[in-house]
Amino acid sequence: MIAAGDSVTSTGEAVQFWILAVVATGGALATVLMRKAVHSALSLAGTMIVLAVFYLANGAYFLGIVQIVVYTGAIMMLFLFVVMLVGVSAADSLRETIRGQRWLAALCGLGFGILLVAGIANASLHHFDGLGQANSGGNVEGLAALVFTKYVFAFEITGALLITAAVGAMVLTHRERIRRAATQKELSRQRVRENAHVAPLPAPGTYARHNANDIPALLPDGTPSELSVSPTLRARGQVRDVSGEALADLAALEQRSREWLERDGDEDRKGAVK
Amino acid sequence: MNPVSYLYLSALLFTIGGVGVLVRRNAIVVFMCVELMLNACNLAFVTFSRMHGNLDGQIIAFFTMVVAAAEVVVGLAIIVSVYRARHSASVDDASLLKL
Amino acid sequence: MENLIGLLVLAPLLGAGILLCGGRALDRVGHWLGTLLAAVSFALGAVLFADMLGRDAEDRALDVTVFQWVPVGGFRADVGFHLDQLSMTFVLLITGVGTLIHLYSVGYMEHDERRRRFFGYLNLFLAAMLLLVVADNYLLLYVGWEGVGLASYLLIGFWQHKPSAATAAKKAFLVNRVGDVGLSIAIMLMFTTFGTFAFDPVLGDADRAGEGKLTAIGLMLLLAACGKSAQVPLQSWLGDAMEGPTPVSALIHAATMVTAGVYLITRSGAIFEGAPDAQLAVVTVGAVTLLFGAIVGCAKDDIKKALAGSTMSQIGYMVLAAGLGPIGYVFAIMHLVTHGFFKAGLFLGAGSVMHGMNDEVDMRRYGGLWRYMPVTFVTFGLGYLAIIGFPGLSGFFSKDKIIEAAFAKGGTEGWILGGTALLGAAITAYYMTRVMIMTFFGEKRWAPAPSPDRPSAEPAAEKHGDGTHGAGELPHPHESPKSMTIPMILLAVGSVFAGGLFTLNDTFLKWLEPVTGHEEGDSPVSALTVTGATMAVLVVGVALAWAQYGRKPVPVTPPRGSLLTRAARRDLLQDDFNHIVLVRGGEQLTRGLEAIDRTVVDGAVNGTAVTVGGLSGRMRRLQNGYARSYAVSMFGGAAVLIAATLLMRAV
Amino acid sequence: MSFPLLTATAAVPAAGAVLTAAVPAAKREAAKWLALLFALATLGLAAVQLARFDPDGKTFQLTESHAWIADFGVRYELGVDGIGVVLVALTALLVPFVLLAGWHDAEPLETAAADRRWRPTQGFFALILMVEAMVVISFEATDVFLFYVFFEAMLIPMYFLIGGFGDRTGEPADAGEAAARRSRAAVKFLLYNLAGGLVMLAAVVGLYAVTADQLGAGTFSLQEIVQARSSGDLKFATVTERALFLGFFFAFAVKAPLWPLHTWLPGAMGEATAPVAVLITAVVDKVGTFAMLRFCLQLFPGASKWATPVIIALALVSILYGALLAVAQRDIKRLIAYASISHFGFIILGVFAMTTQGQGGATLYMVNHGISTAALMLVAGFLISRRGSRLIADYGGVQKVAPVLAGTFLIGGLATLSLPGLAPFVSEFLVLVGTFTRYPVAGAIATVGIVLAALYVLVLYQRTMTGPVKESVRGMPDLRARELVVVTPLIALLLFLGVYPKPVTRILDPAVEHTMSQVHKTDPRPDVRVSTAEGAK
Repeated sequence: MIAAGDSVTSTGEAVQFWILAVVATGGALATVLMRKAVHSALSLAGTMIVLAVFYLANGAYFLGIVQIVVYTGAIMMLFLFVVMLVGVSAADSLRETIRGQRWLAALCGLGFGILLVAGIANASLHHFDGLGQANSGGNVEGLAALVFTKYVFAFEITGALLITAAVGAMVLTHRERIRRAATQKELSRQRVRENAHVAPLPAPGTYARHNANDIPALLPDGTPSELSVSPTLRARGQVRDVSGEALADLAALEQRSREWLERDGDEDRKGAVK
Repeated sequence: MNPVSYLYLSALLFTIGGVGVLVRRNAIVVFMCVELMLNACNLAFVTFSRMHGNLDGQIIAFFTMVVAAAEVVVGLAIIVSVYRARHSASVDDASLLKL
Repeated sequence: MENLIGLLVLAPLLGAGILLCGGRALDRVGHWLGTLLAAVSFALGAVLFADMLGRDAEDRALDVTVFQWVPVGGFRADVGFHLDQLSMTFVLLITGVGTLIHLYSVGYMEHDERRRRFFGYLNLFLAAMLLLVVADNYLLLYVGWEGVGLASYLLIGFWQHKPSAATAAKKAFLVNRVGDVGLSIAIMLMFTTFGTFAFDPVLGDADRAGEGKLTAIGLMLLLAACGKSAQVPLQSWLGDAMEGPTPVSALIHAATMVTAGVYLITRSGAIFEGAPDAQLAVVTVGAVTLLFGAIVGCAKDDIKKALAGSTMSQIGYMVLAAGLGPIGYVFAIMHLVTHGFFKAGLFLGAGSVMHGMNDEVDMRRYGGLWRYMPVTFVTFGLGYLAIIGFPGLSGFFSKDKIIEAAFAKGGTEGWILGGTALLGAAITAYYMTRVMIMTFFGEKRWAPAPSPDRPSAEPAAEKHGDGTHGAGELPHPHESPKSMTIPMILLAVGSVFAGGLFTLNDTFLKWLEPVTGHEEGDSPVSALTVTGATMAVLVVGVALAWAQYGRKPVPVTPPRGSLLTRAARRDLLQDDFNHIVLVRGGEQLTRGLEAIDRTVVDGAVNGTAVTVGGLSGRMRRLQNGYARSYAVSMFGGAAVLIAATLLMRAV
Repeated sequence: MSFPLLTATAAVPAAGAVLTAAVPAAKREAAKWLALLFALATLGLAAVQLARFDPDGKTFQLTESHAWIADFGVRYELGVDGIGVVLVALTALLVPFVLLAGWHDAEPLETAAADRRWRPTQGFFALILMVEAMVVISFEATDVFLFYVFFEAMLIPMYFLIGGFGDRTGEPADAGEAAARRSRAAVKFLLYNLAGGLVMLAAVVGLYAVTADQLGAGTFSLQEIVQARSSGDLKFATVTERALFLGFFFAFAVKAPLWPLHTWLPGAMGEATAPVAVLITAVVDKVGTFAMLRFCLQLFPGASKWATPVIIALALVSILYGALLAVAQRDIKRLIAYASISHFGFIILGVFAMTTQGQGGATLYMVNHGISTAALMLVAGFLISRRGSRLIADYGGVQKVAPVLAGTFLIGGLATLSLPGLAPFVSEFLVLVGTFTRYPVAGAIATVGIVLAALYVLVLYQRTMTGPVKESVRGMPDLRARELVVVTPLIALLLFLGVYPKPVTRILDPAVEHTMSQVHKTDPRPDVRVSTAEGAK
């Protein structure tokens, strides 16, 4: 599969490259262009898998596997978790708010790309050695030999970095409880003292057709009660408003019954006239 | 086909990632685009490794992955805590970088 | 003997130091201490004089260097004294008249609460004036020169609570400073020309310098003399200086300080002799001032200002004489000395009159005082006769000689100068007679004492011994106390006999000749003719004044008078000229500069600041706070960097 | 190694500053005495410097030299010549008086008394000592870079002194506005001087580049550069030399200040308290004129000669312009500030007259101006503190109620107008003579300045001290003991140096002659060699 000292790869690899390169580019574009973060994440995962294949094709077997297992499997899943945490359904508005940002970004991207391409094209890279010799003792063994000798310091420092990152993540996401949590008794006393919501908060909507936590209860005048749903859901914009739905249902019911009782309706009218 | 094509692909992905960083407002997506850029670099390293016939490029790519993992962990933690405080994951909402 | 010269200066300086720094403890004895130290100085002067007389005429000069004052590179100024006959004359005049006036002031300033300070200032003046005349180089002379200016400033403005006095003091100092500019430039010119400014080398080698340089130095010295001696065009301060207490007017503004200019010109004779143009300028200034002062003196109703005009005119005579060169130096100094006697006497007399008349200075409110103040009348009368040149009295000899010398200048110039001097003599006779008649003769025109709200001209005597008369009462003229009359009598003696004594055997001429040199001019008219002419104009002047003021009553309110009279009352419009050109112009200039400083100079600076501020305000909008916006800049910057790298590689 | 006297002279006030700043808020009085003690110790060290300095010895004495930033040839090099040692002494002499005069200038406000951390008094005294330390080291530095660092660094404490402490002017309603004006003045002072400093920095770097280029190793050492230049190892291209000269001169002209770079001074002196104003004009600004002599002339003699006509013209403008504007001022402190501009014109005139008399006079002038302005300004400060107004129109007849104050004010004024017998006369006359021998017209024009000086001083005195006693000054107390302690020695010094300046000129003279020889200038010879050969006798 790998020819040492060649300047051209095998046809198989070429075919594979051209097909997968399109997929990878598509995935990358989708990552940027998809409105929902979930979709972006999935597209990115696709691109990464393609890249893993390319690593394998380039003789980086270890990296290819790591790419799939660690990157696509772990890191991208982490992304997905966070996306879920933050709200999977919230879609970005793609309207640009900073004037000229998009134009400038496109211009810079285009210029940057052209420069990179020009740079690569200018470099005399027609010949490649191949990894046959380097991988002769096995790719993993080769890497290991380097990592534990030449790059051992970097390796150690990377270990320290990882630990620091783990601790950092914990510190950042951890919320210190500064005061003892108030007991139920204390909370109820406080409510009485403040004379606010002495009675329990209204329960979320329990209707004939809906009884879910994300549906606010309706006040007597038909408007939804904000207090009846969790503030978290409210903040995420995941509260479903059924107030209009109920009225619409009612209207539909009346409509249908009117249709069904059309005559009665007329009679009623006649009666009224009478 | 010449392996240089990998480099062109890498350049393309990098640029797309860069533009993505610039145009997206959702911090998570921005992070994904950063990851994309890092991966593009890795592709280039791996390709160079093959061109030069030694494994140093792969080592670098390996380290890049580790660092990227660390970065993602911390970055996402930051996003989560920012989200908690501001109920938003938009990078534009934190526009305090001015007088 | 040489060391005594230093003591001569130090004695009054010590007095000034003690009196000015000492506290109120000295209030009771301060005035006597001041007088004593002045007398000590006079005694030292007398000792030195006696010593000098004991030596040969050629060997009389004393030189002593006390210490190096300013040694910088080739510039060496020493504190050194040079006492020769010329200096000696001044020393005796200054200390003698000075002591008498100290004595007079003891009585005159009796009721002033700041008498101690007054004597301190007087002592300071004496020290500075003595330093001026005994200095052996021009820079030290300059120190004395400005020192007397300071003392004069302090004494004119002694009654500082009167705004007019403070203004007059300031004006005197400023006008003098203009003159001082002349003196300092002259010193600089001497330094560039001779490399030194000590009298000996400069005057000794004056003939070796070019005429142009000498003319320049001479003109600058003349400017200095004009300032100090109140000569046209820097004469305007002298009239206002009469705001000071009368003893000050007598000592500083009549007898001594104002004659410093004459001393300077006489001392620098060698320079002027090498510069005929400068000499011409000197005689011109002298002649013009002589008439100018005389005319002003005719018009003033304020007795002190009339005397001030007279002083100006008499110094004009001296300057004229000094400008004539060796034929005039001796007579300039001689007139200076006799003038010192009689003018000091006249001023003291005027002070005595004011003392008795509720500090009234307007002669139109005097009249008939001879009966009430006999001593004042006699001494003032003798001074009057001396100044108009009554035969036999001091003024007669000295003035006559000057007029002779003016004719002796020769040529048209001589005729013009002589004529002017004669005319001046006539006017002198006229205005002095006018003063005499208006003050002592005629009917009483006394007016009630000024009300307290009108600031009194001479607040010194506000509280009289008997304390009987207050505001609104008619004055009770009375003779002044002994401490005031004794100096007047002594000065009167001087004004009667000094001239005769000097002329007898040409004593004075022989005394001064080794220093100033002397030569007889070839006068186109004989001495006798000149004397005759002088007598004639004297009689004419006196007669005119008698006709105008003696034969008919003097109106209490001054008549409007002719154009010339009105101009003369305003000092021949010099003050108006100064006011319009210098004061107004200066105000406009400073105000304009102030505006320029604010708007243009500072404006440029502030404008730069505003521009930068505005620009950065615009630039600030780029910093919108959006991280993505910054990221674009970074991305673009990276692209530019890559482009630059590639470009460098390509090149 | 011998005792580092020069370092000690700068280190003592610096240490004093730190210690004073650390005194707890409640111990205000202790802080004052501590600061005074350190200032007096500095004065003692300066006196030792003077005593150990040999006027006929080497140019730079008491030298110290240590490597500092070896990579750039920057050395910690100290040394004093006659001019430096005298100015160090002047600084050390004036600071105790400044401290004493400002004894009550920085008390905490009554309203802030509750806040125990607020320590303005300690700050005020510490900042003054800090300025002293920096000025002293500027006078001692013989390394251009070292000089530059402290030349700039002294702006920082000065900025806080100007901006942070102002006159107590009665009305609390105006306090806010006054603080705003003060802050503006301080910012202006800082920006002006920083701008000058930046230009100088460019020139300093340029100097390094030239020396590195020509000598192999770059150096900032004044002595090395001067030596290399005289031995011919170092030759500036004409354009380079002129550019570098202008860079240095610009900074010094701002500091000095020379017209038209003067506009920061009236604001700064007007808004600052009188002791700080004295610090500005009598001490800090002297660094500018001193540096012209030491650096501009010695490093770039050719360019100095080239620029002389323009600088002399500017100095003349400064003299007349400053004096005329002083006449027009309504504010006592601004008047004195403009008078100072006029005097700095004289100093710069003397420096660039390139004659022994001119430069000797200019250096002496620096000393005398320091003392005379201190006397005048401090008395003016006492006056202002009594009435709470800086406006001349608010005073009148003070002479009657406070004769000693008026008397000392008059003496200060007379010194300012260069009355003979007082110290400034000697120096002013030397400057005039020195200028006149080379540039007669300039000398004559400058002489007009002495008339204008008389005008502004006497107008000021007349309006404030004489005339009828104004209601507002009635009952004004005369000078107190502390104030007399400040004023009396200054006046005594003015009198002494006026009568016998030789002790100072003796030290200054060789240094001036050295400078002259660096510029290759000799005095013009008189037209007539007098028969009695040399000297006045």
